[in-house]
Amino acid sequence: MTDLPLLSITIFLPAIGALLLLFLKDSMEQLQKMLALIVSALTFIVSLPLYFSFNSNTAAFQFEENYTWISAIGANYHVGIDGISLLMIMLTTFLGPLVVLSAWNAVHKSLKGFLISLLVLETGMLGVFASLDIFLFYIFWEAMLIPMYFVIGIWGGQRRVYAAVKFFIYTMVGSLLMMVAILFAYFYVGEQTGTYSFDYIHLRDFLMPVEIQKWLFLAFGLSFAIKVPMFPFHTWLPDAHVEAPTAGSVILAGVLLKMGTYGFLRFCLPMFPNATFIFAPLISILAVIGILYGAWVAMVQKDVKKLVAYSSVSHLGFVMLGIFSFTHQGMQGGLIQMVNHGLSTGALFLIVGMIYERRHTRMIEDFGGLARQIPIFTTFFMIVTLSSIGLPGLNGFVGEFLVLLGTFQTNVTLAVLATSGVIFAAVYMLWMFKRVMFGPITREENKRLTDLSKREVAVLVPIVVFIVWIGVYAQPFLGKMEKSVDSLLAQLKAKQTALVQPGNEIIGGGE
Amino acid sequence: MNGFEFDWIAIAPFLILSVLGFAVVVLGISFPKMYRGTLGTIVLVGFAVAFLASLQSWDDARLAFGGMITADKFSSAFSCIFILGATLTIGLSINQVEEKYLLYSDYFALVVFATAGMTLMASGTNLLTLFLGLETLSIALYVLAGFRRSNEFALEASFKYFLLGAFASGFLLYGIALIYGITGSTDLTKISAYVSSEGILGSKMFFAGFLLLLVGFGFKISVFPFHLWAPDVYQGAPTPISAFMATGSKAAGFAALMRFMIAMQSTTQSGWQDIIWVIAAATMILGNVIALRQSNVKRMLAYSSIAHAGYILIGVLAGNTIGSSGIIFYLLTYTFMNIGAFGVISYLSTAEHEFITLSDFRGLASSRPFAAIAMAAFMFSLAGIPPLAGFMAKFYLFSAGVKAGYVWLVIIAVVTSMISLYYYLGLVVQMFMRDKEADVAATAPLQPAVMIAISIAMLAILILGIFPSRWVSLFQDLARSLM
Amino acid sequence: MPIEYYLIVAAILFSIGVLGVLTRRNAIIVFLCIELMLNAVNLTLVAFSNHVQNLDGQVFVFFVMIVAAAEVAVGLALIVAIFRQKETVYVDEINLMKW
Amino acid sequence: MQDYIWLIPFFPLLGFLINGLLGKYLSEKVIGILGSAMVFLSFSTAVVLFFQLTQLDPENRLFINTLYTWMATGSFSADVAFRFDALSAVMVLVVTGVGFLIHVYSIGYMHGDRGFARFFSFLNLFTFAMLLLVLGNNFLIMFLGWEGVGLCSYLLIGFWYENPEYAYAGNKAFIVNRIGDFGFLIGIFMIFGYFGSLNFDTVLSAAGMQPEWVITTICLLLFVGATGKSAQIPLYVWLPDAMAGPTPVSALIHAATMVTAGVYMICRTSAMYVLSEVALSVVAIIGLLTALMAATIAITSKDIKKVLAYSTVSQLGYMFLAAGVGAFATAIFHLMTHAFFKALMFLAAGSVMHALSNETNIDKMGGLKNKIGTTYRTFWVGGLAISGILPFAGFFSKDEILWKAFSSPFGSTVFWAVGTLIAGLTAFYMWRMIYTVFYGESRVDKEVALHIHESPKVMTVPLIVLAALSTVGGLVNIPHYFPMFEHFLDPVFMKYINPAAFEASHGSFGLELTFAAISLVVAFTGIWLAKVMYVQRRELPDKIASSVKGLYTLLFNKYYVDELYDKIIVKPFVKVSDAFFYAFFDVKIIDGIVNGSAKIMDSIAGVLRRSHSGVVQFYALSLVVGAIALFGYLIFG
Repeated sequence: MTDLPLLSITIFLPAIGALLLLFLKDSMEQLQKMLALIVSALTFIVSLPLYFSFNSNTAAFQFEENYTWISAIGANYHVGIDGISLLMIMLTTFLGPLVVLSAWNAVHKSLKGFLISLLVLETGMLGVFASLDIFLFYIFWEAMLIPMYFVIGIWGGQRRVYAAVKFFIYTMVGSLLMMVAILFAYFYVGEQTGTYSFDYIHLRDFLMPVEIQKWLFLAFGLSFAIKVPMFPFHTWLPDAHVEAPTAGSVILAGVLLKMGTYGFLRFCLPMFPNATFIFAPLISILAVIGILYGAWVAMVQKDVKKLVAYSSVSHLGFVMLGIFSFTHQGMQGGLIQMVNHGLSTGALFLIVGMIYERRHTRMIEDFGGLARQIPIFTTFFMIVTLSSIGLPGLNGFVGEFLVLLGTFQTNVTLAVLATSGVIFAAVYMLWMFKRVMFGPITREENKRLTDLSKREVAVLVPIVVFIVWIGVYAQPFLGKMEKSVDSLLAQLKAKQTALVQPGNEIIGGGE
Repeated sequence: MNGFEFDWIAIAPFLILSVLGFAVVVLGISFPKMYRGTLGTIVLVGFAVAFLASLQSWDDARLAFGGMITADKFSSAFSCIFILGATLTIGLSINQVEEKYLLYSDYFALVVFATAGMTLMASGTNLLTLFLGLETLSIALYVLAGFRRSNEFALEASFKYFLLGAFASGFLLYGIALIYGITGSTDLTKISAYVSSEGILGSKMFFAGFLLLLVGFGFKISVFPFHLWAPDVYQGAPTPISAFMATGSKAAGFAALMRFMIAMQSTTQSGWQDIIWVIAAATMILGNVIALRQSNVKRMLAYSSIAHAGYILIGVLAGNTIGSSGIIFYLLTYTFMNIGAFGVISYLSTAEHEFITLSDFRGLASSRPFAAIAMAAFMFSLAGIPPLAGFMAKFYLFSAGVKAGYVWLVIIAVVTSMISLYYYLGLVVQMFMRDKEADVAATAPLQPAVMIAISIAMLAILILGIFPSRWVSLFQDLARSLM
Repeated sequence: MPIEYYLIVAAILFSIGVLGVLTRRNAIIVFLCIELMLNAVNLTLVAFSNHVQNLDGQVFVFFVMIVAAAEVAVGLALIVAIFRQKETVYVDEINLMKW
Repeated sequence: MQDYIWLIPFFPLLGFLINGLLGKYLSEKVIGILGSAMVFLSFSTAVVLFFQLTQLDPENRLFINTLYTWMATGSFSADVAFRFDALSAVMVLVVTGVGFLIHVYSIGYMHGDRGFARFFSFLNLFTFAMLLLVLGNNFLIMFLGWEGVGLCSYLLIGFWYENPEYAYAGNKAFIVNRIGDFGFLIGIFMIFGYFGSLNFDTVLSAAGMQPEWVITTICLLLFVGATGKSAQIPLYVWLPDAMAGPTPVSALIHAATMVTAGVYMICRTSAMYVLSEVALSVVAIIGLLTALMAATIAITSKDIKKVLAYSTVSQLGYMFLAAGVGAFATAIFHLMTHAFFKALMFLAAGSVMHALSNETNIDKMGGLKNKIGTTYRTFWVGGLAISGILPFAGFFSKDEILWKAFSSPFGSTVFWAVGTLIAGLTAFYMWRMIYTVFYGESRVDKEVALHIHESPKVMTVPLIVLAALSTVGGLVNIPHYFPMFEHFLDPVFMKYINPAAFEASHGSFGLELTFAAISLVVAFTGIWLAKVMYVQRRELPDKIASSVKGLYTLLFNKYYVDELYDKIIVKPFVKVSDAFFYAFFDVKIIDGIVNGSAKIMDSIAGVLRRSHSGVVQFYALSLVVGAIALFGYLIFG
């Protein structure tokens, strides 16, 4: 393995790109776009070795880097990836250049600021997925809000300010409580072990009493649940999605939401295993409600973007359900579903964005019969739609199937209810598709639509490739995460039994 | 204290600043046409010397006036913060003074005297020196607040500040008198010894004195229910002075409070914690909630500054190493971000039009991007969003609260921080997400000195936010030396 | 005489001062009431000084007086400036800034 | 050789990719030939494999071709693996054989359509998916194909998407199928839950070891899937609407292949079904009811394709009846013969429509017998075959079903009686249509009449081939004398079960012959009645209709099932989602709380800010009150 700090390079490359952008004049728009594209593409390329030289046979963290940062409080710059974060990182770097490309002609004011926001956002997201120090994680977690806030608030639609502020405050509600919880865990573990450190592994390997776990789980969980977003904390999402510019929606759906589910996997489960088991039924029920509720509400939306936004609620419900099934299938399914949702919903937003750029409307009733006018667009839209409704052979199915399979092993009722979500997904997506694409063209404007440009095709093709790839051959992706999930489940089991033994209230774990 | 110890270095910062102040007055009178830049430079050089002088006592504590003044790590750190704040204030003022007020030499001199008062407060270990520092500071600020003599608002601000300040001084003095009556001394060391043996509740009269002192300090740091003056005064005072009051003066108040509280603490932990708890909670809530409805940015910042005082009280309450070092780190950070925020207002204001309403800020991002970005950075920092220093400071301070077991208070702090987001973001919204209205008054031309001050503040909140390690360690050393 | 007598007188004076500040409209009278409070404190200090048998209290009184003098200078100047501007010294009429 | 099974589905996939991606650059000719050739290649591969299979002992007739692991986590693993045994062989041959003919036919039928390339790529994709379905070696691959064919069905029903009704029909098909798939999926979960695997062999061989309720539940869940795909009660409603698609699609997907997937699935998992009498009875009864219901609806329908569609539903009901009484080989046999004659009839109907400018109303036809002779003759063959006239294919398969319905240990006299009645109805409605379309006066619109013409060779040749198959296809399985088909399939069905259970419990050869005779008589009666009513005394139908007006209206409106579903399920569901979940709960409650808390904060701020009254004495008062409060604490605290 190479000695280069590959992970850090991947994380900070976009930020460096953003810094470079600062020095370009406002008028050099073409150059700015090229630079942003190159930087994000480069980030993807740099991240490829992470994937290819990732060792799938171990659950240990790889590409670790650990430097002292704030010694006084025991916070380190500690990054590393395992099977759980690997795919998230790859998804982020993969979507990076596509997002830049998608914004090529869509941004009409202060392009530079927009590109800088995108790149900084990318650094923030990568940092979240790579951090192995909770303090560092928290910094990235929150820091990433700022660029997203600007992306929505400056380059968004009509009600962008409302959406941006709602997004920001909603998310902060959770994360500030998480901050208190982090502090509490830090001091508690510090007192018990004598080592005050924010290091993830240090905190994870210490088993706290159940009572404390419960509170901390709730604080962490709320923050993650809002980000996911789980029913009933989801109402920021439709607003944010609808108002955000295309690139923003793609990142939001593609990566940002995953940070919530990732948080559960990375922190809530291993750090508070007993609380996890206590709250699992509640969360599973909420997840199922989310699946169905999201689908039902999506069905009656008049705005395509809003529809897709609610569909995210539904899809992320599957992820949560899978994670909290505590089975291999459920967890791996949930993880792969995270990737899938990133790809297919990301693509859906791209597609909606493309049509919006042409027609400046997203209302379903303004369309109809587009299929005849723009066949290439239709093809992509169709594939992505099918992926979104979980058609076997495309990626969505693999995730949903495994999640449901896993859930079924632990809770039949919930699994059955969740499975019915598969029906509703078809209902709302296909109904929307029919109203937008099929039938006769009713509006004059729609007769002048132009089909996708080469650039737009170039944005969509890579996504479609992965949609099909994961759909027909998911094993390479599942294989990467298998060991990590194994070890997570083993930890959960071990910790659960450790506390159950009487007279053994607090057990410090060895590293 | 045995004998009459006297170390010149201990009072060097105070002496240097006092001499500087007189020098500025004399220079102003002697050379009425002296270029204000030159005078500003002289002041800044003086500050630099005072800064270095106050660093001298970092490594070992020095006494002066028989222990009435102690120069130690604590006073050294605080003096540095004061001088930094004052330096930035001067930076903000250079152009302002030129345009608006002819008496710049008096203005500078008053700032210098106020700073001198602050250093005295930080190094005073006798209630007498604390009182003197406080009054030196206050009287200078009364005048500075009303420096725009032709402006009704400024006069009103000055008047209110003066009246209430004097009123509060009365309470403070009465408290000092009662404590003196019980302990027979105004020396903090002796008072501390009394508290150690008798306990703070040992005598009701002593406790009454303690409470009256709290009233006095509470007024200075503007916490509930002694906070009502702050918004009016900040609104009316010249913007740089508002910044100076919100940072330097508040920091000085906390310095004195900390000295005092540490003396009170060497006993059983009972009696005053509940009071501070309630005051802190109410201050955070009131400050943040009322700020929601402000359309005047200066006034909004005033409420925000009240709320921040509430946060800092968590550190006082925690009373542990992290708490003390947290307060100092917080005050340092707060000095930068708050002066920065006021600085942006100052940067944009002209003699005719003070740039203070929310609608003034509409669409600023396109017309004055530097100002808008700086203001946004300060707002995010005040709101406590990483990676800016405001977050680090808050995190550190809250951690002290959690460590000391005040989890619920920290949760209140966190919830009110959430509320505060709304108004901090509100300003960002105006600047970045709204388009400029047609008939908005023009902004001021570029003011290099102000710009430099703002840039320094921005840089500082970035560095303190991303690489706080060194500072946190330093302040922890400091706090350990206090305990 | 027992020290309590002095203290009670001082407390009464202080309270009168406080009440005066709270109730009088004329800024000058309000200001004088503050002076009354300070002098009540001075009385207390002197009494205590005698009681605890050291001079710290009496020294303190001198400083209080100096500070009070400085405040008088600033305060009266302010009141004059305000009177020039608004032609009133009634404190309840000086309320441009609120809420 | 078994390593090449993957070629069978691969060829159509290739065709799909080429036509789909490059279609717009290719000429119709190339597209058509390419599309058909790919299916033919599959067919050839299948034939080769078939003969190789027959070389083996009957017990060992199984090729498995594992390509790679699709997904594996924990103890779960699913391979992309194909299975070529007797059952798959029959299915593959039917799918590719009939499919090939329909592809060829489509070259003519779709000529000039702007979506020509799209059409062929979809047809190829369908063939690919169908082949996955029948070749899959585990439930998951089967499900992959299962949903894949559903997708193609959706795409092809809505092929002329500019007509909103067609697009709607496509949606309906997909969604109704999804409801079925819901059952199927849960069935799969349950299978994995109890068997720990989804491989056919692993699951079926262990079926006997599970408690009966598990088996019954699994079977019923799978059957829910089957009712969707194979258009059985209560999920049959999509199939008649599916006739919106181009006629070759109806022939291939909605008659010959896809809709039979349910039957195939039950046969594939027969080892489980035979363990559950409940499940079998449900299958049989649903099949029978569906057959009856669809047949009665078909009597009144006026749309040539809808008649055929209901006929398909009805015939599928037969197959389920067969499967439900444990006569799996018979079900597959009927599946095959049905594929021949129903594909034939659809294509012939397509040819009629082709001649009449896409007219589908049989009231606007008539007297076409001589104008489109080839079409007529082939249609005629199909009519006889479906009516079960000796020696056409339908006779053997249908008769076998009726006999098994009676004689099987799971059968009963009622099954037989109703089945025979349906046979009569089938003959009647089918010949009603044939007589109305081809005989009597021409009722064709004048303009249309000018253009009546026989279809080109590329369409008629497939018709002739299919007609031939419909004629002789039944001969592969003549009970007692030449039961080759059954013998070929039985090893598959008997592999994991005790054959003794399937010994006919009652009945004799003599009885069987009697039953055959009865059904022949019934069929002829049906045809005769049709002739009387629609050729000789054309006023009779109207009279009868008005004499039983209520019944007629009920039948004509298809028992109002669509309306019922719309009223009690679809509409309320949308309404509740919109008015309650979205407009009320999401907007009013959740967002109400979110925005409300902001508003409340704001009003609290509005109140609290009043404390800053501006009067300095008030501030002083607050200070004093604060001090007093502190003293209060001192005194009382």
